Amino acid sequence: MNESLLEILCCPLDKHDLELEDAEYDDDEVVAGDLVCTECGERYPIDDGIPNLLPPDMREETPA
Amino acid sequence: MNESLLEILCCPLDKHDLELEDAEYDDDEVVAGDLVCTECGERYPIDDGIPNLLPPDMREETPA
Amino acid sequence: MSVREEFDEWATSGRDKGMEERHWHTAKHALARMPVEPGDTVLDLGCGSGYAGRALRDTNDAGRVYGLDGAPEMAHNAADYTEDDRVGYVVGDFGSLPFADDSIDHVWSMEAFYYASDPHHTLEEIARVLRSGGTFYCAVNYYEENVHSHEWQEFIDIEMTRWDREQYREAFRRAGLHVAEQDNIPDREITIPSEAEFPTDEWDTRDAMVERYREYGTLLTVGVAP
Amino acid sequence: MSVREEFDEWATSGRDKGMEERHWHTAKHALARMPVEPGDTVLDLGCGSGYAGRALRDTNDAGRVYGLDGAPEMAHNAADYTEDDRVGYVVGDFGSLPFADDSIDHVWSMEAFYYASDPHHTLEEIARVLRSGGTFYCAVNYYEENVHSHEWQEFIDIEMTRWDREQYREAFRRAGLHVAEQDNIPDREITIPSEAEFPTDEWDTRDAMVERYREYGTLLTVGVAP
Ligand SMILES: Nc1ncnc2c1ncn2[C@@H]1O[C@H](CSCC[C@H](N)C(=O)O)[C@@H](O)[C@H]1O
Ligand SMILES: Nc1ncnc2c1ncn2[C@@H]1O[C@H](CSCC[C@H](N)C(=O)O)[C@@H](O)[C@H]1O
Repeated sequence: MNESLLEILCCPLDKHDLELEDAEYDDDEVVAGDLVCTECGERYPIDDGIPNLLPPDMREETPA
Repeated sequence: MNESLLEILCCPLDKHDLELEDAEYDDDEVVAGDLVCTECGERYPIDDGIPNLLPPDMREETPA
Repeated sequence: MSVREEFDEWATSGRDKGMEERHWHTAKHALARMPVEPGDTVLDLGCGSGYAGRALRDTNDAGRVYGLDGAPEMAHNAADYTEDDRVGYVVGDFGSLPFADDSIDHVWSMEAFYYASDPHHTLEEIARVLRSGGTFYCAVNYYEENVHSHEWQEFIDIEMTRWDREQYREAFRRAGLHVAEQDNIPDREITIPSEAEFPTDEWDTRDAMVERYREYGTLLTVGVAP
Repeated sequence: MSVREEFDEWATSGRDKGMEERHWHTAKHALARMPVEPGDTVLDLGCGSGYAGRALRDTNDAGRVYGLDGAPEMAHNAADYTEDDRVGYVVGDFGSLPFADDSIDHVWSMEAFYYASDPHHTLEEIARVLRSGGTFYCAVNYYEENVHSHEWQEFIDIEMTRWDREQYREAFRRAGLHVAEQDNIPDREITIPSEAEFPTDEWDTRDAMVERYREYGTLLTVGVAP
């Protein structure tokens, strides 16, 4: 993902801002890391460059 | 014209309400009369059942 | 020449009906998109024969339909074509609409808007009379991209506004209308003669006629009052 | 079954591309109507292969285009189909959009909206993320009037919402969106075999297939944020 996406992304649960943590880059692209809600602290993983912003209870179905 | 039209018509110049004067009816239809602005007093004629709400300076071209 | 002089003559010579027939090819598709609900009040600007308003009465059960036209003969003809007492006609000018603020649910105009002497002001007037959420369906065949329409100005003494697609969108927004869609509606019904019959009186080439009708067709811009 | 389980399987078996090809027949006409200006941010809900957003980048010079999909494999496929760094994909659910209030200029969704588990809430979410004057273009082939689509529910374990035209308009308004237009966009491109070839595996009669595609086509409802 491109970091500009952070300008409009928010936590799907409480709609607060997200912060990028543990980012790994390939050129300008963020290919791995976590998006962390500044309010509730929920962590959303970036898999293969694509942020997974499913609400946590829907994400759990995901085989790790 | 049907009198219900008066609910939404207004003076084209100052947008104030119009009042129906000297009305002649054919059943429920107003076939002649004048629509008079409650603010500026301008009179708009109803010709053959159709109100002429052109601004007066455009109406003047009309042969009487 | 005034709108009245020009178009009264069209009305008395029967051109109102000729336009209705040709414009219907594309107008009906635009009318079918309008979100007119039963009971709504619809205004048709430059109504000509008044066919558009009558169609919305029939298909969408519009509550009241009013046609405004600057040419008294147009309005009188239109009134003669219907007995429906929920349809009414008014002689008036695009420059100063005789309707109260927020009194209209939807405004329709086909092949007429560009005759407004101050189109920006007319858009403001439309935005004024529309209630919040009401739409303005503005359909024109005369516009910049339709190069085949440019010469029409030569045949008429009223100055016509020739905007392109973008200018329509910008002007709508400047008047405070949101732009909801813009589309070219092709005329798939007009008969286009076979290649052998070209040039005709009106068309040098068949390709030009195909482009005019099947590709450019009618430009529709839809605005929504905030 | 979850959206993820159902549609990840579609993505890995290539159905994302199959849908793109078929949906394009009508989607392109709806996309062409969208008033997307250069620089605008567009969101594609249930993007599948992501073709719609990429088209708006190419034709309207949209500034940023984001596709959201509940199936990670769909989003990953979509990302693989483009190198454009102004196009991005997100895994997310229609029930809780991960976008800030007023952050999106226009929302597009083709053949996806009716999978929302609470469609009214999804409309509220769309109204929330749209800036004032932004549009929601909602295109569906599965809807009440299209009787030929009703059986689709049998083939999928996710509950599908089957509204009619009026229910779409009402639901949009309930969520605070103005309804700007509603239209059936015919699919004029799909090949309909000659009479002699019916019944086919999918169609009992040619008339039914003609009605499904040429008449009902895709139902488009356009909402505008006030
Ligand atoms: N400034 C103005 N104010 C009011 N009506 C006007 C006008 N300029 C032109 N018109 C009217 O607009 C109409 C244009 S012809 C189109 C008629 C009809 N809508 C149709 O589709 O066939 C004429 O009837 C003309 O009298
Ligand atoms: N609740 C939900 N949240 C997010 N995406 C969903 C969803 N329900 C279904 N989808 C996605 O919606 C898509 C429907 S298929 C349509 C794909 C694409 N718009 C096209 O026109 O071809 C699938 O990719 C599916 O994964």
